[in-house]
Amino acid sequence: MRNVGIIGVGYTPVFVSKRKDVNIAELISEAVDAGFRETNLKPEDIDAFTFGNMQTFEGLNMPHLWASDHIRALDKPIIRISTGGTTGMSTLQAAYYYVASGMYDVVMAVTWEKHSEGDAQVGLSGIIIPEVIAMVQSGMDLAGGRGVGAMGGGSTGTAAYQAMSYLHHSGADPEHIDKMAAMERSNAAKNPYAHLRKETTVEDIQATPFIAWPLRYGHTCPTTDGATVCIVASEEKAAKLADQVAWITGLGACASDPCTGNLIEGQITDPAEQEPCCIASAKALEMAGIEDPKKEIDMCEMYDGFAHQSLMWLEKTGLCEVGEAHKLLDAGELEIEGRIPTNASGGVFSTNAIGTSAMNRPAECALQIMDRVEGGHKIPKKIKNALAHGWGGMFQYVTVMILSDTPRKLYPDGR
Amino acid sequence: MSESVVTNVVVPMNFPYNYRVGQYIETYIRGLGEGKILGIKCPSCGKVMVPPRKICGVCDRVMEEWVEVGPEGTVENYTVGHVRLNLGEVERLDTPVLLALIKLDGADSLLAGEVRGIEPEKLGDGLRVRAVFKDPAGDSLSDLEYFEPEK
Amino acid sequence: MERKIAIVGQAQVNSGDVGMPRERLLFELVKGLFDQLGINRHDIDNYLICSNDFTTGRTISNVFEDSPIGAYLKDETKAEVDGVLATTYAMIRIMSGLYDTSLVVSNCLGASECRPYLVMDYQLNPTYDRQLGILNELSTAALQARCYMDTFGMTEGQLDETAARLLDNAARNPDSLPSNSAVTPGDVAASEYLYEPLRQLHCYPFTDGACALVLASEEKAKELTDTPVWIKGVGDSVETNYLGERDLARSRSTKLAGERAYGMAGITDPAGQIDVAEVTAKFASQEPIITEALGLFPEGSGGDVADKGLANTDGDMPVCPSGGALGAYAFAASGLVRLAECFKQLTGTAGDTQVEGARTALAHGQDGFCAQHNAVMVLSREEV
Amino acid sequence: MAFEMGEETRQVPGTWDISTYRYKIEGRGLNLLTEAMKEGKIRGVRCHECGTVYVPGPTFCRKCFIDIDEVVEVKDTGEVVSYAVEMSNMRGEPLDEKRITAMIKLDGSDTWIVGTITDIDWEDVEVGMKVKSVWVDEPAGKLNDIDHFEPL
Repeated sequence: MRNVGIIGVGYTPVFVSKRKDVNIAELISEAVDAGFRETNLKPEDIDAFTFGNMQTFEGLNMPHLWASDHIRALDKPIIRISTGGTTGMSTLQAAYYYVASGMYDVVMAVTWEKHSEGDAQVGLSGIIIPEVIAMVQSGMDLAGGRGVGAMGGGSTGTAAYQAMSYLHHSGADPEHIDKMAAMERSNAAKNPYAHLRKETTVEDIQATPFIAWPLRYGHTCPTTDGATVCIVASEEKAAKLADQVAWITGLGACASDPCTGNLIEGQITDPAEQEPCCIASAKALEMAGIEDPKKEIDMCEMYDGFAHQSLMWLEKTGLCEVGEAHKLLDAGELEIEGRIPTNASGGVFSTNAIGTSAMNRPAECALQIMDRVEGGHKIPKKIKNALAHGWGGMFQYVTVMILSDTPRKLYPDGR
Repeated sequence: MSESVVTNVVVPMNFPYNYRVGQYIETYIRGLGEGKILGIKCPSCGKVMVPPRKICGVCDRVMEEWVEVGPEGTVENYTVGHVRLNLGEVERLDTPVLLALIKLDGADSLLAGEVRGIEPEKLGDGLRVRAVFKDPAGDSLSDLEYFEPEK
Repeated sequence: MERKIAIVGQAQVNSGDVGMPRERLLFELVKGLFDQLGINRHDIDNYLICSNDFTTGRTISNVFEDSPIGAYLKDETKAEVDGVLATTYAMIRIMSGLYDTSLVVSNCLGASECRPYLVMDYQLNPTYDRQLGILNELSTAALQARCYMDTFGMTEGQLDETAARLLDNAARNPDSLPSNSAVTPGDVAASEYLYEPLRQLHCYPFTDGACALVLASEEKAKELTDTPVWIKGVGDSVETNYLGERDLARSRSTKLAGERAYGMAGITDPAGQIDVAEVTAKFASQEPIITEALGLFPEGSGGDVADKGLANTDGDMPVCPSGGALGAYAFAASGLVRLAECFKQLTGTAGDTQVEGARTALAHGQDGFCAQHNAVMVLSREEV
Repeated sequence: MAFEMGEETRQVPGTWDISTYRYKIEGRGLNLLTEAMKEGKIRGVRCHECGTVYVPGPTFCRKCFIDIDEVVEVKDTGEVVSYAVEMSNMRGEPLDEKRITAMIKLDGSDTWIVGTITDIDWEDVEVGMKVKSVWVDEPAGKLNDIDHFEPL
């Protein structure tokens, strides 16, 4: 096995709700161009591509085939990865394996979403519509939502259940969700690549109506048009191609059963339990040789479609004890200047082009490690180790990546 | 062995999308409205491509030079369709439809188009055809309605 | 390759209507494979699903596929590509040294649940080709067939012979769709034209299919089976999406994919060194284009190969003794089936479709219109 | 930022027509449940190896990866695993009446179902609270034969 590092990140010039000027392939090409600019590489330097998005959000099957010219993948190997919300990091993990295996030396991971061409709510409901219809055939009462026949959760679905369960088990208050939301939106205001860029107060968040207690409108993420690429390279190549490399020192992925409640087959998983997160994180941390994540991880980027989630992920990834995340928030430790800056970028909560969402997490960590952050969300302290997290599916997939400023020490057996 | 019970479900829905065509197809469609077929020329290999797009993937160059091509061209490949696909289902046609890949004069790529006004057995490689535009123009891709044999 | 990787087991189902929900189909398939290898789900440390949201008809199609394949609380990911390429990715994950075993699973209910031609329509460039509605799965294949036949002088009769050979092979393969064993070139010629020169029997049949493979590192492979099939070389390549800029009579991306795989496997004389090839030709007309790009036959020899029976199971260069995609074709699963068929050939378990003495095999898979993206894997019984 | 978006370009339509699919859904667990509900009972399936009780019952155990078919009855009382209070509809308009829905783990089962809770002020609902099912007068084998849940 070989060490692998991120040597460059490319974003579309902006992440906004509607890019009316370009089509999908053109949008993706902007991030690819930025990746080439950042690394001074040319297409011939790239050995292979990995590519990911949520295809039903744009109604496009295998869009890498349409985009192959625009991303400069002609005559190259390319693989399409798609795992729901975790797609971005799964795509980057594929690039990691391609290089770690010794198969290729330099790989570009390409992710994107152009939400404005479809309807994310519709796309997401496309996961379980057949099951819902089967439930209706068995007497589920969609309109009235009575008894066991209730879909439940309101329009934020299972997220509201997750938030409530999290609050109960952690001892946090609903106001902590408001506070987290305000902090992340304010972080985003400093990040030129964030979508919702507005200095936001707790009062601003609290002025938004509840959708389903305990979640408000101000707790939900936007839908965004944008694309991101990450270029990874083997240790030998990376040293020549970048001054500072963001080394991928640990990674993990884990799946659980889908949180669909009473649909078709009973579900074991409580949406706030997130055992996959604990498993994936423990694996990644162990691989990275990190013994005390509370001390050794200097920053994190969590996948937070809803504002309560970063607090929950901090506990599930082992960056703090259960019940401690909201105390860290109160103490200011999660802020950009704090001990464990959490979503300095503003998170998925402020920028959500879904295919990129789980890749922007490690990308943001990499930019901080490489000292290439544009904007005021630059973390003032030296980042040695960072944790990036991705989440998706029906609340069931988690990916975790550890990025470091020095390469990983291989195990004695060479792994 | 556990027995499965199959519940058959049909979901009477379709999900709508709206695709932005981008500047290249936008310009192409506007050209069709004026009875012009516009190709795009790669600054590196010099090839003129129709339909146009932003990037020549072979040369890694952004293409910006517009070139009017056609409206005459030569059939380079063709097929006679005895069916059509309607939402993926095969429907037989009473009258065959003639499709061709056409090299428009001045272009280096082939453009797919329907050919009308000729017997199926006379359609063949090398046939000279000419684009027929919709009149009045409808401001869409189908303004280039079909091709017919050159008179 | 730094680490030797082998395929240690396969299971597949191909049916005109499998008659059970996808979840149950996957469970029975994978459970059966585990039982055959004497392992349980905890022996697999890396799960790879190869399926497609548009064949499954739902967003994030793997959401309901994890538990049925045993991936509950396991490392699972999804590649939405052809099965040969997905298997390549599974192999790469083991090569990284982080895993020892990998399960690759694919399914597509193309006969009973989705409409394969419509699924292909969703692949069209939505800003142009999909708006015009001229190009589709059948018309593009017909243009490709015409281009090859015109360029190299292959006749429709020779195309019928190619299809008949494949359908005849399929009839001997119990893992293929039940088909008419007495298919003759005349029967093919009597089937209706769709888009000329393609007739109904030149085209892949709609199939409910699923396939699973277990891959393992060298040490694990030897624990799990006495007959591991070693992966010697892999390669894939994509070409332009713009059909009007491609030479449809030849497959540039297959050629490049083959060269990569041959380079890794040390193959210098494909036709001489490969004993059997399982290629994904969705239409009979694609077989010569793909096999020629792979160097198994000289360029333009499709007519000759058909006339002389060179690709027959007992011919010089057996191609698709299983019947190939004309015997059963379930999108992504089909690439895995090609690998599974190679596995059967190399382990001497191919029954009536067995190529005598096969030691080295080639599997090929494709995605896109006119095979825009191709993947190749070279397999061998020889460890070194 | 320096970046200026280019000129707006036109939109063209597309569709993903899911009415073209003939979905096959596993109906065993639901049928078992709705048949039981005709008798005012709730039944699921138990894994004979790990003992996990699923309601509705699948055909295999996802933990043990084996076929399971041992039908078991569970109680119609349970515990609130989590809950939410719906306050606005899909369009963001406030609801006239707030609705409490909850994930409920029925006593004797290891999985949760979704149901509505009434007869309690929404601010008094708690995770871990005990609830009981309230059935319709004449159960007909439909999922809404249980009309709602009430605090026990």
